[in-house]
Amino acid sequence: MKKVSDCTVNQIIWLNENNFLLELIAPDSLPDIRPGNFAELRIDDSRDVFLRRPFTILETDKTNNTIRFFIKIIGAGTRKLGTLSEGDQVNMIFPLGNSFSIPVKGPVLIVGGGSGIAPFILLAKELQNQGIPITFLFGGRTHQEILLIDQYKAFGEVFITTEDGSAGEKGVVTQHSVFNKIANYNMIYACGPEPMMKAIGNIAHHHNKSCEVSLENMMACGFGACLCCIVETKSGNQRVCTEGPVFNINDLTWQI
Amino acid sequence: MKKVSDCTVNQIIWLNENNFLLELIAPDSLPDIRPGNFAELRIDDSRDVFLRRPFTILETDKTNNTIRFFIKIIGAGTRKLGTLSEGDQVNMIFPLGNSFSIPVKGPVLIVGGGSGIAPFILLAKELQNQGIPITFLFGGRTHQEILLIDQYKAFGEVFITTEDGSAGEKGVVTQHSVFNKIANYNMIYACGPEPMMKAIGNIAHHHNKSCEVSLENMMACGFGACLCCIVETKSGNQRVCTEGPVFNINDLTWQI
Amino acid sequence: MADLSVKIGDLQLKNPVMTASGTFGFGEEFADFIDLNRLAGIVVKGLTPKLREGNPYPRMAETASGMLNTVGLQNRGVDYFINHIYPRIKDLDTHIIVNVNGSTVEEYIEVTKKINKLANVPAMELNISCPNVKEGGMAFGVSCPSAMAVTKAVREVYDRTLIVKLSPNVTAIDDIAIAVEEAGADAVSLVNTFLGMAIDAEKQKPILSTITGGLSGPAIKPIALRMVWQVSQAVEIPVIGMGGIMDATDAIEFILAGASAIQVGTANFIDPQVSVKIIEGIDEYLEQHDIDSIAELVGALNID
Amino acid sequence: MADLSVKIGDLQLKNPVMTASGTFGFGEEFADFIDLNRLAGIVVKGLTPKLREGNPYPRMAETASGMLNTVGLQNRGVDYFINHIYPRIKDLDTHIIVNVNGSTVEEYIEVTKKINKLANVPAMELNISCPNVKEGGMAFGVSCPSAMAVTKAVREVYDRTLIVKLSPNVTAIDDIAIAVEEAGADAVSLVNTFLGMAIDAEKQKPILSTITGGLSGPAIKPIALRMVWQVSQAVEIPVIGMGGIMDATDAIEFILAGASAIQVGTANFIDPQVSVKIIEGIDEYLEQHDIDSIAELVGALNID
Ligand SMILES: Cc1cc2nc3c(=O)[nH]c(=O)nc-3n(C[C@H](O)[C@H](O)[C@H](O)COP(=O)(O)OP(=O)(O)OC[C@H]3O[C@@H](n4cnc5c(N)ncnc54)[C@H](O)[C@@H]3O)c2cc1C
Ligand SMILES: Cc1cc2nc3c(=O)[nH]c(=O)nc-3n(C[C@H](O)[C@H](O)[C@H](O)COP(=O)(O)OP(=O)(O)OC[C@H]3O[C@@H](n4cnc5c(N)ncnc54)[C@H](O)[C@@H]3O)c2cc1C
Ligand SMILES: Cc1cc2nc3c(=O)[nH]c(=O)nc-3n(C[C@H](O)[C@H](O)[C@H](O)COP(=O)(O)O)c2cc1C
Ligand SMILES: Cc1cc2nc3c(=O)[nH]c(=O)nc-3n(C[C@H](O)[C@H](O)[C@H](O)COP(=O)(O)O)c2cc1C
Ligand code: FES
Ligand code: FES
Repeated sequence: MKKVSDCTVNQIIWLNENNFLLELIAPDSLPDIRPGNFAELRIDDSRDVFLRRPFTILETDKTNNTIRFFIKIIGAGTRKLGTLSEGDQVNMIFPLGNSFSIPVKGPVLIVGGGSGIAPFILLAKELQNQGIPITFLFGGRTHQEILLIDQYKAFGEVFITTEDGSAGEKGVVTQHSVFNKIANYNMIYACGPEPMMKAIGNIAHHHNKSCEVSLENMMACGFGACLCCIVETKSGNQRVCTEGPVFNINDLTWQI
Repeated sequence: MKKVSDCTVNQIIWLNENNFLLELIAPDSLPDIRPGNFAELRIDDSRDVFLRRPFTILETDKTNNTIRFFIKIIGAGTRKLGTLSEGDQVNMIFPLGNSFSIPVKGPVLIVGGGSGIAPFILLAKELQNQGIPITFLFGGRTHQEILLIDQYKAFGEVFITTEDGSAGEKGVVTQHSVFNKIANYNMIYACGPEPMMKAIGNIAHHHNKSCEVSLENMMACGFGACLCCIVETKSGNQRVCTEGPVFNINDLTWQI
Repeated sequence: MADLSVKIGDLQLKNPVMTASGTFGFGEEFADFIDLNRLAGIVVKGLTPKLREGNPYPRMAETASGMLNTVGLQNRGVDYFINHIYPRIKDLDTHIIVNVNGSTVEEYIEVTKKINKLANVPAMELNISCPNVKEGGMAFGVSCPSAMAVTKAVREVYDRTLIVKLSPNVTAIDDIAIAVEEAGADAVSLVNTFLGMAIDAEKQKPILSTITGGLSGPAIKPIALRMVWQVSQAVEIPVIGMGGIMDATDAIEFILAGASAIQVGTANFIDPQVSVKIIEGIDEYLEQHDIDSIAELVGALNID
Repeated sequence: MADLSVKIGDLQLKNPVMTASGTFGFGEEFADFIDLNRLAGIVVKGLTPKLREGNPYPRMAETASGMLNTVGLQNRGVDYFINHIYPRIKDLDTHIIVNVNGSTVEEYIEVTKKINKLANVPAMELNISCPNVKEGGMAFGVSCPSAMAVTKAVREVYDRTLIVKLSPNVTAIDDIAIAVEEAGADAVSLVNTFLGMAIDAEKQKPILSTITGGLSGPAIKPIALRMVWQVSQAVEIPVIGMGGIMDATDAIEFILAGASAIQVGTANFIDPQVSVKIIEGIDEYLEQHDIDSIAELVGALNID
């Protein structure tokens, strides 16, 4: 069941000057939150932000009802979120969207590009619980864009690519040598810029691997009411906020 | 010369839960500021505040370029100003408007109603410099609305009226016994709610006393460009922000 | 508790607050957030004779105190509604009102006839600002003769409360209102969205896939309020007001301007509980102002 | 530094940024804040044949991302302008453009003839959305025949660059633009304000003395931008765009949509230095995007 809650900021942890973790405390016990779910945060009293902003739920802690988000500053709304301080109120609608499916057996490959790293901590926890081995591959332009690696290392092997070669293999994610062993993996998950997801989708498709991607999109409501956030699927236009954000590439009409 | 300056909040001093003093530091030396002048403050990043807000300049300190305002919270803009903290930036256009005239000789009576007390500290300083004796009369609904009295006591005798009798004489300002000795005064200044100013104007008119009032008004610009802030005068509509905010009652078309 | 009930044609509303078409899905999307039975009515997403995929993505752009949308009437068609959605929502204790669309008069009639048979749909809202219609791309809602023609045709096949939803993109919305009143409308609702546009200066491209889209939200409130005022002076039938209503104060303003009821649109996206908060806020306002019935407030603006 | 110059009729502008009538006084109000000579032009407050006191107070209401005004063309009349104001501003190194108003065609002609003689007023802006005119209270700017008639009449007595300022309160602003183009306008400027209204729910009264007023500011930008786009597709003459421009990015959007130049209005109230900042911002944009001349950007919106 979806909720609208007035949450309290517990802390903001800056990862670098453009990225931070926002930790909120919900006023009552957390509902069931699945890997891939997101929340819509209301950014109050900001002249340039009219609608809510969607963010993937990075982590939850049921013992103290906290929820964490990984946030990258890209405009007025995310900038304003970064100015919050402990004790400030943030109104949140959550949990929203569908979630990743968990395969019967592994191993799985998780690929994150740029700031497309948020959905995978909850997913990794779930996969770990099911005893499924995970390989991570994260790509960015430079090593400064490679974040949360230490957290991910707790769940499996982590490969890195950077376009400038400042960390891991030089290049883009799809060029990474892990794809030489693609046959090993039973399933691929991807999140990041659309061209990257399409490229991963392409590889998965040609190797006949099941592949789920988490899409971003301009959302007005986030809970299925406005029909603004559609993506073309083989069964017609679907709402990314409700039928997604996670889609199996076989259901999309991507030319891959 | 008018300026647009990015000022820094030096401090906020709360007088009670609805009224505070805002002290700003200007980035460079203060221009000449006259009693009655006001400033237009920009209230940034607030969804409900589109235009600037006008506030009378309460006090200035040329040695450290500070300017103080007395602010009463009445809506979104003033509320937001009250949430500023030391070091925050506030953009200010100043000094704006005309100023009170200084009579050749006193004594003078200064009448302030409700929050109409801001223009009189600069005026009192100037009058004191000219050796002109001042009597103050401040009215409010209760003693909680009688503010800044200690500061005013430094410049002359201070009378008080409250509607509930919780301080000074019970009643409204125009009923105060000081008006029995109205013949003693050479000039009257008034600021406060319009009906109060009209009542004072009436008394002044019937006793043939010169009387200046400082008008409030809905302003879009504050510096003469929009023609939104007019008041009817005997020589046609005039801009309160430019030909005012101080008017001699003889120039207004008030039915007194 | 004051009397909040109002009447629109034969339609008895328990309070003046409905939700606007296209901003509230079929109500179900809000069931987790509010008790839908508190609402006077739910105007469901616009229906057409057949399934429509709507316009391509991107469909949304945020603007100063507002948003542009170009959903393009995506819906599964009236039959799907009747067979799959209506059964799920028909027993709610609120009025289900269907927003009817078509690209030709015939299409409007087709949907209307089907809706006319649904026991628990006591009213329809005829949407005459759909951009893809016969008359040379000119919408039905922007000329008096075409607005009149479609209203008349629909009136003939519809037995219940007929609300006609007006487009604000016109020189004289009062003339259009008079035309649809003459054609038999029981009420008018206004405003639909304003045609607007957003550009990405960096990419030098329009933000919306269709270049232009419909503007809604508080940005349009002053114009919507003026139009409600203007129309309520011009017609005898009840006026349903909307356009940028975010809280009870906004709703009261529309009612004072002449609206017998209001619809909440874009605000539902920002606060899915806002419609119920508005009902509560109106009730408080009436109590604070010692007004027994909301009906006393309709058009009560004091202009001296 | 890129080439910022543009041409409007015979009018050579050093950059595309002018200030909008009624929001910049006669320029002098801004002399303390900016170097007026940086501006391409100043459109002065609307003039009428005789002194007008304008509308009663209150004349202003703040709205979401905008404001309503009902100044009502307060001005001292064209003769006062010519004798007292013009001499003070005529030697500025910027174009002084007079915004001409009247309640009848004769009045427009009267003002125009007087302005036509001023050596340093190279252009006029014919304001055809004044609310008090002959045709039964209907403004000149909301019907093609009347817009055409007044433009033609003024064209006959005016030798220089004639800009006609269009009202957005119409069904088809492109049709009006075509009509004034045919009548001899050298350029059109748009938009003027949208008719709107604000209500004080507590007092149950309109906020403005005249009940309705004109809406300006960022709230209207999406609609203004759409109209500039629409008009620039419809006419050959240059389009001057305005409506909610707050910064250089907004200005670029209007230029991409088809405006050869822009005017800054309400933004001047919030930041009296904004017009110069916009000029600087446009220059930066051109540099960052490696564009040699602003002319390349006019109407360059990429719609695939
Ligand atoms: C389901 C979902 C989950 C998300 N999860 C995260 C997350 O965990 N962490 C995170 O940092 N971000 C996440 N995002 C993206 C995030 O919502 C946007 O970065 C945020 O809304 C930007 O707000 P802003 O006001 O800062 O920027 P704005 O000023 O609104 O936008 C700046 C620029 O970015 C573009 N833009 C904004 N939002 C989007 C979008 N959603 N898709 C494409 N372009 C956009 C705008 O058009 C504009 O050009 C997610 C988005 C979705 C839809
Ligand atoms: C020349 C001048 C000097 C002023 N000096 C001071 C001062 O020293 N200290 C101080 O506290 N206030 C002063 N004011 C008033 C102050 O500008 C307003 O209180 C402020 O703008 C309110 O902003 P807000 O956003 O808090 O309220 P809003 O939300 O804008 O307004 C709340 C309510 O008050 C009404 N209102 C707002 N401003 C005015 C106004 N100026 N006249 C009449 N009604 C208004 C609104 O219509 C609304 O109903 C002065 C005003 C002027 C014109
Ligand atoms: C995303 C979206 C979709 C809409 N779809 C419809 C629709 O299908 N039929 C209709 O008559 N109006 C539709 N509208 C218009 C609204 O019902 C309403 O008239 C308009 O948004 C103004 O009200 P608001 O400012 O409160 O949103 C839609 C509006 C939005 C924002
Ligand atoms: C206070 C005020 C006064 C105005 N007076 C005039 C006028 O005299 N003549 C005119 O053509 N337009 C007038 N306008 C309209 C503006 O020139 C401009 O067209 C409109 O405000 C839209 O631009 P903006 O949103 O940038 O303000 C006035 C606008 C405002 C806000
Ligand atoms: S964002 Fe509204 S339906 Fe998805
Ligand atoms: S507030 Fe603009 S002229 Fe006075």
